[in-house]
Amino acid sequence: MSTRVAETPHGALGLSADDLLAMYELLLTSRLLDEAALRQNRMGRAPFVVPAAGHEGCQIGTAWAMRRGSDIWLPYYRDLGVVLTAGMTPYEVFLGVFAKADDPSSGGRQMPAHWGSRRLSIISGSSPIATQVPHAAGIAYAVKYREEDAVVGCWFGDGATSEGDWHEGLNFSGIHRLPVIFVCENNQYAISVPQSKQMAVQDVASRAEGYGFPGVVVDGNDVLACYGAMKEAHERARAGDGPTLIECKTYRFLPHTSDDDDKSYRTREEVEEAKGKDPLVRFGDYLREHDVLDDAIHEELQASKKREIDDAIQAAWDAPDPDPDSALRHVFQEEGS
Amino acid sequence: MSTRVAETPHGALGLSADDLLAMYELLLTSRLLDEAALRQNRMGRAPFVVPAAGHEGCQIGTAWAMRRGSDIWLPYYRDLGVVLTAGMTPYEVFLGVFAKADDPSSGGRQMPAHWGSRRLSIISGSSPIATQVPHAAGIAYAVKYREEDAVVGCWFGDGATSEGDWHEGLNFSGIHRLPVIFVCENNQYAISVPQSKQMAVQDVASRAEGYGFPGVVVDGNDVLACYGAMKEAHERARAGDGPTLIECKTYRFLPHTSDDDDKSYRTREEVEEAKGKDPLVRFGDYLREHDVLDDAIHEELQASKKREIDDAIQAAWDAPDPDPDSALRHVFQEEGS
Amino acid sequence: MTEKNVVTAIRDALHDEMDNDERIVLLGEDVGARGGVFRISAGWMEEFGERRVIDTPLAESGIVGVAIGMALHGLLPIAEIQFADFIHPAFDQVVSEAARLRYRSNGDFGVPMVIRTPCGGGIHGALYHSQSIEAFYAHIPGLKVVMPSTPADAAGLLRSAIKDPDPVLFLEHKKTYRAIKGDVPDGAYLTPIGSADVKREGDDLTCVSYGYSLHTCLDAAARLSEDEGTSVEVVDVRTLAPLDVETIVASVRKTSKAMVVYEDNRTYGAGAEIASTIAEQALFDLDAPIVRIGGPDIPAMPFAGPLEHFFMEPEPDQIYARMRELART
Amino acid sequence: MTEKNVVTAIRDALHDEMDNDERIVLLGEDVGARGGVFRISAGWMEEFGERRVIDTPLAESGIVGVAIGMALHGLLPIAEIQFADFIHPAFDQVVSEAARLRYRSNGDFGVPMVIRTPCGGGIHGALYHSQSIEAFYAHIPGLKVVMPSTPADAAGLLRSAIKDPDPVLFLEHKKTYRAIKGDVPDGAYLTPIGSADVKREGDDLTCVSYGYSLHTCLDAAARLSEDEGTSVEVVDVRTLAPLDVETIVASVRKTSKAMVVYEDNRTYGAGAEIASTIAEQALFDLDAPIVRIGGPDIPAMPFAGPLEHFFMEPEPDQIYARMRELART
Ligand SMILES: Cc1ncc(C[n+]2csc(CCOP(=O)(O)OP(=O)(O)O)c2C)c(N)n1
Ligand SMILES: Cc1ncc(C[n+]2csc(CCOP(=O)(O)OP(=O)(O)O)c2C)c(N)n1
Ligand SMILES: [Mg+2]
Ligand SMILES: [Mg+2]
Repeated sequence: MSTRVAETPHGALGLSADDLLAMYELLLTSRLLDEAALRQNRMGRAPFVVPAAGHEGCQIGTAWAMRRGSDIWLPYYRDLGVVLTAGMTPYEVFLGVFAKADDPSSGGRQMPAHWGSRRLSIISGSSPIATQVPHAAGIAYAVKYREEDAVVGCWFGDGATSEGDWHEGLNFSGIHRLPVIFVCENNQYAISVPQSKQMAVQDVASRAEGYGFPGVVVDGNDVLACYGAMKEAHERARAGDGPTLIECKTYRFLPHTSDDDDKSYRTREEVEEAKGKDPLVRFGDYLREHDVLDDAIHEELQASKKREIDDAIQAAWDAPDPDPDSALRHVFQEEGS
Repeated sequence: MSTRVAETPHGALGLSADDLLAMYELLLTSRLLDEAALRQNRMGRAPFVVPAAGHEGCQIGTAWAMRRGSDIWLPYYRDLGVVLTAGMTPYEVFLGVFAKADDPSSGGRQMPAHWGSRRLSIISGSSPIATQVPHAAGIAYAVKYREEDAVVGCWFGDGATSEGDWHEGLNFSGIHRLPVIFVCENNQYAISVPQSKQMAVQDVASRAEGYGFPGVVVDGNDVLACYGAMKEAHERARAGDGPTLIECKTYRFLPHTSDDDDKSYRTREEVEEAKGKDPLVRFGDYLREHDVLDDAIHEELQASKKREIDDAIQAAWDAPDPDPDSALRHVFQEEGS
Repeated sequence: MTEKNVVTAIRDALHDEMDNDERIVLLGEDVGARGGVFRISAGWMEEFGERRVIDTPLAESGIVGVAIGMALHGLLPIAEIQFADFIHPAFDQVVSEAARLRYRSNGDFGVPMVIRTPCGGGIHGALYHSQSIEAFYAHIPGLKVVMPSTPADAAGLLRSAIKDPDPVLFLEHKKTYRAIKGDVPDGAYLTPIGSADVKREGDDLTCVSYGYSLHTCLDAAARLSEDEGTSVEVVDVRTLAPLDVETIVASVRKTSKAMVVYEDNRTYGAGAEIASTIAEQALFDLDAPIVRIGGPDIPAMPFAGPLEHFFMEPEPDQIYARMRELART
Repeated sequence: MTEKNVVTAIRDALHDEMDNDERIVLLGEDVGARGGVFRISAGWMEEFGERRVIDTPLAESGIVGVAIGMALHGLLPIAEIQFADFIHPAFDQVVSEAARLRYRSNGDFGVPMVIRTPCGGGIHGALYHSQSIEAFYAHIPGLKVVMPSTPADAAGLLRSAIKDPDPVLFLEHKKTYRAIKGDVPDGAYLTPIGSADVKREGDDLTCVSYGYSLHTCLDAAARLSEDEGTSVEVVDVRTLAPLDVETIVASVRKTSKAMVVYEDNRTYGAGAEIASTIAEQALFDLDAPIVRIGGPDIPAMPFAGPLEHFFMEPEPDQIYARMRELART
């Protein structure tokens, strides 16, 4: 028997203590932003917000395996944690929340949380569910065609898996063994429709076999498990081994959006039980166990993040609105652009 | 060890010698009709025909497990053998081929082979591929809702499985455990597109698991195997156990339609090899082995069928064309109808 | 007579119909436990049972396709598309299947079904919760397209749609849901599909509109008669397909001036058919060119307040202004 | 100059463009080994390789959706929809995605792609191989819709469509493929998108048309000038969206009489927009009501010869007859 230092779970994944802290910072930022946006909504300053609370673990866990700069991101509206990992700032997020002219996603044209950024290779998303899935396949085809070292990440909810576009996009990706990763954030509801009325199976991942690539189920509250699955899928994609479907079992702590009331379709017990498995808390505990985090660090981090967010809100609020007749612009490419 | 008479394969399936002969008659009729229609096309009397040759085994094998009168049929354009089993006559088939006013499918409004018949509970089909799949689910839902003892049969090709509607229809059927059977006649091509460019899997049936019901693969040239799989699926449906996806491996002996030339995408060797597995010949041999058929019976059957078909062609050809301005009728339900 | 807003009128009519006819089933996203995002079917899953109030997977083509199947086998499905903007994936099932089944089967197979969907903007719905879709669907032979603008018409037309032997697309403008109130006759009266309605009589000019725009036109007409005694006749199209040409043309013949107002993108919008029909049938009755006011040709409505307002009203009080102008020419 | 038919002109232009630009990929059903059902890409899979000539699964929404992705990442996809009748499943990808991406991203993401599809009837295609789809798509802000009717325009417009930074729906009328021949200039000339073309000059009346109907109109115009010396100006719309209003209105101002002819179902068809634009902008120049001739409002064309013929020509030689009538009023 050889004597070697027992490797930590994160060590086994090649993650350093700094990595863990950076990831924790993202989870915390996402959670604080979420709460702040909801407050803005309650204050009547933001007509519409989309909570991400509960999804941070699988969003940031999977997104962390992507590479800023080279990889391409197709998040869906709930993916605050994904776009933060991609490099979007709290200020940019609130430019969207307040629908300001400088909102990087759409200049205030779309509802908040309809993410997009040329700079960050976040492909502009729409409201219609699952339409981005064939886009991800097409982009991945172009990546392969141009022989680039890039991987396409495509996120969506359990509801999206019922759409024809989802089927057609995954099928095309499998046929051409494309460098794309499909991440299903399965929070067990499409707004109010429970999984049992969306599909007759336990695991969305079980559909991957029918498209000729692997499907993986992970605990969405386990950040490292999500990262591990995504890391492996990312390696497969780069190695030319084709797509992977990763299903993260997660839960939405809050209503679907600020317009929703979830009391009619979820018992409070169910919600409370889920909150007991909070990925932020769980990841924090893991960091503490491995002496990467302690109360002092946490407090300081939290305080500085809150300051940053308050400043972002103020600055975004003060930013200019879009000019009314700019509504006519960009239907087609403009001369000289 | 108990001494019991070894049961024949068809006996085990509850099929009598008469059943076998009746099934053989259908296969033969389908093949002869196919050839006759093609001749009419060559003669310039039929602008468009859809060959079924090669598919008769899986079409009639599966259709035989359905019950005329109570069950509901959603065939696709290649399903001559299915509609013959449902009760359509050669005369009715040629009324369609010649687009006559009395064509039961559409009164000459649709292309030939776009089957439909109120009398026979064959739901009118269209050209767009896979649209009938959600219809089958909806009909099956209504069957269950009305507590009827009926089973819905839905046939389609391998190409259809790529459409979003196929996914959405199967998924809905699985969720509600509906009395519907999905039969895929996998002839390995969607016109010219080989299976390898349609899907990254060997078996369409492997997708059933993702919808929560069984998927079965059978040799489409083995009539009894097709019947057996359908019979079991039919029993499951009636017992309230939900849908089944049956994949029949088959082959199209002729071009896609009379407008197609398959030389550009299929080698003659491949076609000849497939013809060597002709389900009609194979079923005939089986009947001979079990003393259900001999040359005399075959000759007589063939001769009488040819006569019947020649008469049908003549009668259909002499039948009246649709009245030009009847084109304006039936856009909406007409008064008093 | 009871005063109701549009959404209540729809809910009550729908509820009564479901109560009276076991064949009616409701299917759509979130129509069950959630009672629909506009709460129209709140509590109905318990009342009518899960087999009649069906929470479907997130798949519009499937919803319409399944409803077609139900209609083919003795049920009267009412498919709800959560927002009109999301009906597009079902376009093929509507065009190629629902609207064609009777025709292609030479009358053998009818599809008695209703597709209900909330449309229109002005409610901060942004690009994908604000669209007008009537122009796409009114052009489909075999489909009827209805768009009420008052509570009474909504209830009467919905009942007619449910009793219609053919597929009907029932468009509900979201902004009328709560903003528009009116007296609704008691009892299960029917408002005929295919008939327009003169909502305000007048002699100086005819204004043809529908949906929420109709109310902007009625308001402008009222102010114009107060301010300048101009008398504007306002015609509510109510049914886009089949279009009630007689009522529209008769009004224009009477007033000799026509304007057509709609919220949808102007070019190739429904107003084009209405305006050109007037031009074909009443040209020599016209004392002035037909005025056509539609929304700007941009993809639906942006989210930001200033942008959305620009879409609804590019110039301040434009309908009033154009009406006034037309009356004076 | 070389004489070609429409399908050859399209094939040659497409081939040259693919030859000159590695970014162009062709995707669709049967475009590879089969070379397309109209043989336009016959042999190209070998010539350009399977990565540039892609046989797709049978899934139109996927074809358009995948093409959008390709366009977003540096390729110039040309998606072929085998028949226009089968584009409907892709309606959402066209309306909500291809046509909206630039707008919704405030100009950040463009989608340079072409969707080519054969449309129109008169070729025994029955209900699902005969449809006209231009009216649905011309109403989508953010999408350009082109429909050439001659070999020269087909080649020039296709090149412009490929070079266009935004999505273009390129409609090819099947009946023009082989029936219509004409001189095609050599070289890679461009025919501008958005400009109509006067195909025949005249003074007595203006006939506006496009696609195959244009040729029926040209033929009628020629016979009418022989028979009665009537001089008809025939305007080829060529681009449905954006519509070239100037050219159309200028012609009507000159002739004082207008007729609009199209094959699609009449009601809410593209001709409605053209006719109402004329009514708005040239009303007082008109000496007679605008004549609008469209197909009957039935679901596309039935298969049986007598029925199909009825669709194309409800009355014998109706376009000639109506032209003659209009010229005389
Ligand atoms: C095509 C389409 N249909 C319906 C909607 C309305 N809608 C918005 S979100 C949603 C539920 C999505 O659920 P899921 O994919 O599970 O994501 P989650 O919200 O649970 O994260 C629905 C039905 C839509 N946006 N697009
Ligand atoms: C929606 C749609 N797209 C394309 C077509 C054109 N088309 C007709 S048949 C066919 C291939 C169908 O292949 P498959 O489903 O395998 O049936 P098979 O002909 O092999 O029996 C295609 C692409 C169509 N009819 N409908
Ligand atoms: Mg969900
Ligand atoms: Mg096939």
